[in-house]
Amino acid sequence: MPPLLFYLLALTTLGFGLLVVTGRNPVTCALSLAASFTGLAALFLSLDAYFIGIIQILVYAGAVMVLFLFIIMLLDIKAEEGKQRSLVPVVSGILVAVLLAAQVSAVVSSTGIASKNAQNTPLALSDAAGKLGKAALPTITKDLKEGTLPDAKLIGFTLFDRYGFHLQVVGLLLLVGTVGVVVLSKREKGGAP
Amino acid sequence: MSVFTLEAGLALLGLVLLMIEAFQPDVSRRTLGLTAIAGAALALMLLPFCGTTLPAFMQPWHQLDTLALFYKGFALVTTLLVLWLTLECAPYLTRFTLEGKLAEMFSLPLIVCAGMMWMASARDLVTVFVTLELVTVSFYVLVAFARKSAFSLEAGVKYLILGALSTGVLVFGIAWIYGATGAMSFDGIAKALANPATSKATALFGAALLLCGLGFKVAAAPFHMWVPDVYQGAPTPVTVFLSVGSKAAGFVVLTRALDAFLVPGSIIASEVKALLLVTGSLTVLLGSLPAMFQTSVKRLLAYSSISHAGYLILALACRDSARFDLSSGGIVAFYLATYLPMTVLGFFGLGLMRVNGLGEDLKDFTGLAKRNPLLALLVTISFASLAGLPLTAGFLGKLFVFLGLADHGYWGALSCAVIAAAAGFYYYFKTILAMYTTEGTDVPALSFSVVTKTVAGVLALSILILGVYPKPLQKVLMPAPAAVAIK
Amino acid sequence: MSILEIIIALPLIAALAVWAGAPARPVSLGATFVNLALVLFATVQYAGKTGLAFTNSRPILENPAMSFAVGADGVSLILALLTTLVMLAAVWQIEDRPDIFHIASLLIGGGALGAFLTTDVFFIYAFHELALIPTFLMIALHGRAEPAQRKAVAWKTTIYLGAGSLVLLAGLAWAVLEFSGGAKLTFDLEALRNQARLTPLPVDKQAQIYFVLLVGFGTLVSLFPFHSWAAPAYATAPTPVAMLHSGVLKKFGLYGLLRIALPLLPQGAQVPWVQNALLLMLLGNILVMGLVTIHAHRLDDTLANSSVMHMGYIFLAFAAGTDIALKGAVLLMFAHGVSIALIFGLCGRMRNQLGTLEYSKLGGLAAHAPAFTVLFAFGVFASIGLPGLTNFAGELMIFAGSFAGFKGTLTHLHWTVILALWGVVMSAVYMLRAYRGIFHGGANTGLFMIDPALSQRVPFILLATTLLVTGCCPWLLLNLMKTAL
Amino acid sequence: MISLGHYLVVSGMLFALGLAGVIARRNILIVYMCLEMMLSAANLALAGFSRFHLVNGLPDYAAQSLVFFTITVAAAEVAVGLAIIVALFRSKQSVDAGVVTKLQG
Amino acid sequence: MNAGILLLLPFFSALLILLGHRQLKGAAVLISVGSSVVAFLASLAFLAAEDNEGTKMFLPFIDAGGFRVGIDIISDKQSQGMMFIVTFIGMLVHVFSVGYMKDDDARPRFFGALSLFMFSMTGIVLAGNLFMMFIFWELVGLSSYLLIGHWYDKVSAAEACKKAFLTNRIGDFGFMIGILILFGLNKGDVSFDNLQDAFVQGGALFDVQKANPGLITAAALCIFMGAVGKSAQFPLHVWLPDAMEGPTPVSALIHAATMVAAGVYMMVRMSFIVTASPLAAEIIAGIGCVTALMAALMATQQNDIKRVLAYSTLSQLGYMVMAVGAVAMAAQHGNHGAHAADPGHPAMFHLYTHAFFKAMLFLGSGAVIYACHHEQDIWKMGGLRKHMPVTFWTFTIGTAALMGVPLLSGFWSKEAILGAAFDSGCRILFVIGAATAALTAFYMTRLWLVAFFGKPRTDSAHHATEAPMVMILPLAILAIFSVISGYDILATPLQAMKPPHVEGHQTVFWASLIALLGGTGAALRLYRGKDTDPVSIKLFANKFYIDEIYAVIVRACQDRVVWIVTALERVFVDGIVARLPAAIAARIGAATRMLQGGHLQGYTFLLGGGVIAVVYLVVFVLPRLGH
Repeated sequence: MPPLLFYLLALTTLGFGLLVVTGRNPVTCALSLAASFTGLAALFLSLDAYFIGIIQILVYAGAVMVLFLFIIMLLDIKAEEGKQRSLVPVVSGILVAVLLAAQVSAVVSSTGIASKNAQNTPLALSDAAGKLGKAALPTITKDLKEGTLPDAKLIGFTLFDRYGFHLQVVGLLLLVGTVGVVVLSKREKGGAP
Repeated sequence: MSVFTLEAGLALLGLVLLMIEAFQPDVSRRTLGLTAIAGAALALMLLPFCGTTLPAFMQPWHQLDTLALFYKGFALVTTLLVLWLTLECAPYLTRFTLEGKLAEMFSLPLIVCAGMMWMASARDLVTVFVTLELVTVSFYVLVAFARKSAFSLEAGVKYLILGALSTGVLVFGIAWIYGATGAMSFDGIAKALANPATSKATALFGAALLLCGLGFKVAAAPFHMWVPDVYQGAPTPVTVFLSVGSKAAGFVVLTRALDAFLVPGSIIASEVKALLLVTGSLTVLLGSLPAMFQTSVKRLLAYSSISHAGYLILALACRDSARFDLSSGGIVAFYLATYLPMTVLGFFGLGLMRVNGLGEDLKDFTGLAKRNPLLALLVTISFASLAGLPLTAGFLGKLFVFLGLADHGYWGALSCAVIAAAAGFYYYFKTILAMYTTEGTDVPALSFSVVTKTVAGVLALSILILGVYPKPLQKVLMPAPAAVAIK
Repeated sequence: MSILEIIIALPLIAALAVWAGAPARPVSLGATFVNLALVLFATVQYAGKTGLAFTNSRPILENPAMSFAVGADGVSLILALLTTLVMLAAVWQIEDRPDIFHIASLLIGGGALGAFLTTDVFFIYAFHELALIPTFLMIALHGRAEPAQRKAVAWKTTIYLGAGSLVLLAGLAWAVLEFSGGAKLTFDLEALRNQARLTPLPVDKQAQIYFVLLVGFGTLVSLFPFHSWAAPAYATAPTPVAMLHSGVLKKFGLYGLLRIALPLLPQGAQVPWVQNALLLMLLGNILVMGLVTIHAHRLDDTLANSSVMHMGYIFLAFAAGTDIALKGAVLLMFAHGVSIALIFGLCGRMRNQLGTLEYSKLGGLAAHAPAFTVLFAFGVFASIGLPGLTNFAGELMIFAGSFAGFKGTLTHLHWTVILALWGVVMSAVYMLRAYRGIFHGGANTGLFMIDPALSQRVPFILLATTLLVTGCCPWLLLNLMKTAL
Repeated sequence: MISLGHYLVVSGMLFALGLAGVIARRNILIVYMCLEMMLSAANLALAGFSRFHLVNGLPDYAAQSLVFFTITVAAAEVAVGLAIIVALFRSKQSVDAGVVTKLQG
Repeated sequence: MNAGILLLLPFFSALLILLGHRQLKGAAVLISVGSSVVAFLASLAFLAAEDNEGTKMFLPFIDAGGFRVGIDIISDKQSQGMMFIVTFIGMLVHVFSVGYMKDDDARPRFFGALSLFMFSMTGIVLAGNLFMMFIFWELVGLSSYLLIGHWYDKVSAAEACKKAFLTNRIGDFGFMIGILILFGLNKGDVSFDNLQDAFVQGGALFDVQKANPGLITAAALCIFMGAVGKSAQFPLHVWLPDAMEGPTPVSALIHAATMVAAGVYMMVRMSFIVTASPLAAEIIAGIGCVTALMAALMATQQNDIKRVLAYSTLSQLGYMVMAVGAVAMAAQHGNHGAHAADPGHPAMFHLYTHAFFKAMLFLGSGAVIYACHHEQDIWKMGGLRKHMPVTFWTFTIGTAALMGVPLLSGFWSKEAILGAAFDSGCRILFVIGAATAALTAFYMTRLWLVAFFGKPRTDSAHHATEAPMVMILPLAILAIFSVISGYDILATPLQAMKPPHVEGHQTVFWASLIALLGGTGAALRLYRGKDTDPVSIKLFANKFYIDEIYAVIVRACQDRVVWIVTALERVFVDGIVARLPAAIAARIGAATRMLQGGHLQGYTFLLGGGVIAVVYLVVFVLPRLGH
């Protein structure tokens, strides 16, 4: 991947992220977040994680952000006007963020793992095809032999092969979430809001 | 029958109850509650008869060792008690819930229980994350359940924001641990950490973040600040569930994670241990010292819960004692087993007072001994045990922690623990004293049902029996090593 | 089933029975009386024996090895005798008070008995703590002061004792860790002592552990400067609690030093810095508290402070460490227990009748209450160490024991003994001042009291007789301690 | 060349940015958005590590599965969270952090 | 056996009476007097026991860990003789008291205390070791406390008994230290026999004496401190005059004949240690000398009949103590070969004669007081000679004996003491001794003249009648003994008492005669026919202001120190040990509560900050610390 593109995407992600943090209007924030997530999705793609990238756009930039916007509209939440931003939280937020970023950078720079780059670690698709062949997954093996990364297939295989149980749990979790939404936000019959 | 079936069955029962609530609104809450209780009780009874073998497909992410089985039983007992307390507190709680309904308060705990039982068996970080989130998200709902109460809602908001923040930290930590070790399973992590070639800084960074995330769940300082607010605001049965069930689950995960981090030859062992000591010392102090000035007993119990978490963390730091073979995981389990009845009993008292129209403040406790001598005695036993008075269960747990710390020569941490215990005497006894004070109170009698009496009585008795005859529990927790040690 | 188990269980069962609604006075009196008889029986059985007797052990935990192990030797029996005696007197003198007075007395006594008669460090510690709760509650709820004040006193007491107990616990844990031979920890005192005999620790370490234990146990015994709780506590505590705590429970700390600290750390106690520290502290007890006692304006203050002061003499025995002194310490523990219980009991009765204990308001009471005066005199003269009452024999043995190794140069220990002897003079000063002020002189204050009925004199007569008999024949008790301590 | 380190730094900065927002913002809704940002940042780190930790020559799909679960769970969390925020708004007519300060001390 | 009766009879009699006096009532008197008579008979038998049995353990007291204290009985000439005096005078006092106390409601209590006193005194006499002596030493203190405070509702009596006990306690403080030093040095053995043996060549204490003479001096002086307290020597003499608040028989018994003599008896028993230490001997002699002179001076200006006698007692005790010192000094100079602890010590001899005539004088004064309706001021008496002839004559004999009129017992013993002082090599002792003798003659003549001669000065004196028989009889008996006790008739059975060399120096004889004549003459001249005191010396009348000085010392030192120490204890100990940690905990607790401000943003900041802190600690700090 060309470095320029990476920097562009990173800038998109972080720039819109900054806008989320600083924007006064919630709608601005939500839209910026969507944009930031889109940039992030592109970064995922650059990491050969196509499926995740798509999910990121679908679920986050799509569903979740729409949900946010929806709520903002529903509740008619205004910008934080009238209220002065107090300095202390802002300063402390910046301080914490800077320190954390510095720490991450320090750790990254101190370790050898981080210096791996995409060129040095190419995907050995044919090797993988050989290994996976035993698992009798004809379409995946075929794709791999052809030099294309069947990302969705592979992740689906992993999910359903190894993480079937976890999927069930997440399903349960979503159900609980649903129930929670009903319990917590349903209007009472005949009552005030 | 496999334990897994049991857990799935519990979750299923939870779903069924949800369905019943949704489609058969005229089923009484008592029926629902009793069904849930019956289900949990059945599961508890069946637990000892479940085999400990696992099907092959589960083995990569599931394990059934003594610790896991113990925690499963622990979760079931907690759930049972929580359900009963919910039923008992129903008249009060329904005033604050949606349309006076309570069904989800019976079904969600079953699902949470299943989640905690799975968590106890978790063998890799993915399982940990998924089950932990199942439990946490359910708790978001449960904490804010009494949504018409401003307190409950506020607690819900705080728990939500801080919980989500901690989830973020946890995932970030998982990412870095994974990055450092290339593994998601605890075994793999342990193996990689034992390898000197693994990048130490990365591993430390990941471990630190992971421990921060888990520290939030178990209320370790400095990630404990949500506890008093949330415990105080949440409906009392939920508070019990949080302080006993959720915390225990957090500790079982922490134990597993530390098993990996502190594997023999681990490159990060000493740092992690030091972190545990520092955190543990800080936690006991930050739990105990502010508690001294509390006037709300519920909030006081929340602080006490923080303090107890601190002892547990210190226990986790005392690993690999040469002579004291209740190894730290065992000490933690033992401590939690003793912590369960005393905390639950204390909250039982609070819940019963609420139902009887009293508040949760110290002044509401005044003259309790006259209102209901039995309840006063039971709460006394609970608080005495929480304070760590000898001949109650609470003392032994603390004693083991002290012994472990002394055995390792962690004098600084030991002195913090001792100071915290001393402060503990003050705030627990303050409440006990209030109960027996009679000045200036008109004392309407206070009554509660026979079953609750029995349940509370059993809890109190178990506190006392565990306090003087802990051998059976020790045998349960440490069957093999103990046998070796006895010769 | 050992007889000791019955002795320990009986008061606790009786307390439970009273709580459950059994008639308080008959049950508690019956239980304490039977208990006294049982202890006497055990003592007679023990006479002539040495070592632990009536042993029985029920394991409760395998590692660390803990067991409900009972066993008694002369020292424990003497203290058990003291406990049951004081308990009987304390329970007997309760009149027209709520049941909780009986329950508390039984619990405190039962706890003390448990502490004295078990041989497992865990239970020794645990039983003592058990006895502290009722003490705390009784001071806070039924103390003889305004609610706010008595609560403050109860808190002070509890925090001191609690903190002391925790220091003690740390010390005990340390000792257990150091002295558990082999691969597993044990709380069994005999096992620990054997290990200490076989492989003693380096002297430095012994000294450190001993010092921790000394501070821990010392706080429980109101060792200077950890004594501030004692005086207000005794002045405020309801009569039976004051009797039992000052008479019996306080002796636990000394008992612990004798039974746990000294046998495990025999050299640690004799290390100069430890010994000098102890000497300084006990001089604080004797001289500073002696002067403070002289300053007191109320009888309960005098008695409470004097009780603190007298502990100094017992600590002197520990500083000296000789067999004679230690046996004297046991004797003095017994004597002090009986005499202070007697005097607190009488003091409580006086307060009930007169409503005040201010010296400025009292005088000439002897005129109408001769029997009371005589009983009080027993207490007064016992506490100033008059021969013929037990305290003297104990003090004499402690002083003699401290001088037993005198080689012609006066060491710190010997100077301390000399100063401690001056303390004997001071105790005569404040005690006789009090006695003179209260009982002698003209009854010009308008307050006068009458003798209690004979039935209410019995507990005090019992205690006074004990003082006299064991004072004239201290060998009765000393013969129970044949082996060197 | 773009190395793993670049991704990690971007993820770290995004995480830090999110944290800054969580701390600095008073609007709970925006705070919640920032939390989502933090989760995503973690996801980026996971994906990055997954890409550079090859199993059989392929990215490690175990880690990518976790990313998948994270996104799913986040969705559920958002649902519940927004429900709670809605409930809060209904009761206080505000989503400002300043309205939840009753529990303290 | 006899000794057993001697010891136990009064014990049980005391116990019986003290604990049951309300039930016993009049029978108590009978029991007490009976026991005293039996004790006297037993003491005669004890005296007759020719075989010198040495020391035997009679009852066990303490036997633990190699520490033995027994209730021993020492049976030698000294104890036998002393026993005789104690029981004899005790018996007479008992009999006298029957009359004197017959109107007192608390009579049983009084007799109980008397019996207790007899028990304690017997114990001191029979004590075979220092610990046992200390035990009874203290018990004597108790019984004197009870007896002096018999009329406890009188404030002065209540104060006096307290003062007596406390002053004795101070003496006992030193006594105990002395005992402990000897106990330690002599390897745990403090029986008199063994201690004495330890001082001869090769004994344990002999070596110490050579190596560390200061220690022996210290021990001797500490032991002597006990005697200072009990025998009311300067500076602890203040209790004795006040003790006159007790009933007069008590004064006779304990403040003349027995209790105060205990100190002298003990010093004589322990004189080997005084002999072993020259410095101690000089100090002891000096103290005795000062006491004798000072007390005599004070006595010259007292108006209370009992107080005059009390000061004369002090003075005579000073003589005895001086004798102890002087004899030891003489022995050190080798003037006499006799070992100091042998029978026939001048101090013992004076103790013995003094016991009779002083008891008699006190009982006589008791009879006078009784007759004058408890009037004690001699200036309010007068002319009693005619009203109370028997009392007058016996009193006269006693006075003469005390003044040392030749041929009476006091003359012999006083001469023996002056002889010892002469031999001691220290002239001052002798001079002061003689001066004191003159003063004695002076104040006794004054007393005798003012009380018995002239006209009755008040009504009560005017109506005085002779005391009843039960009181007179003891007087008469004692008067006889006051005469004969100096002669061999009585002294032979009591070999212990009379020094072999009693007829000594010319100088001494003349000196004492001149002193007698000078003192008597001056008194006769001054006081004959006077109704008021012609001499007024404030210093003497106010006892050299010693009581006042003590009061100041007590106020300034003790009370102020008490106040300061109490304040310091409150502020520092309570403050630092109790309040400071509490305050710190409160501060920290309050501070930590601030963390829980309830603000969501604050919490998130803490959480984020916590993460950063943990990461910083774990990743950047700990690895560098070498963890």
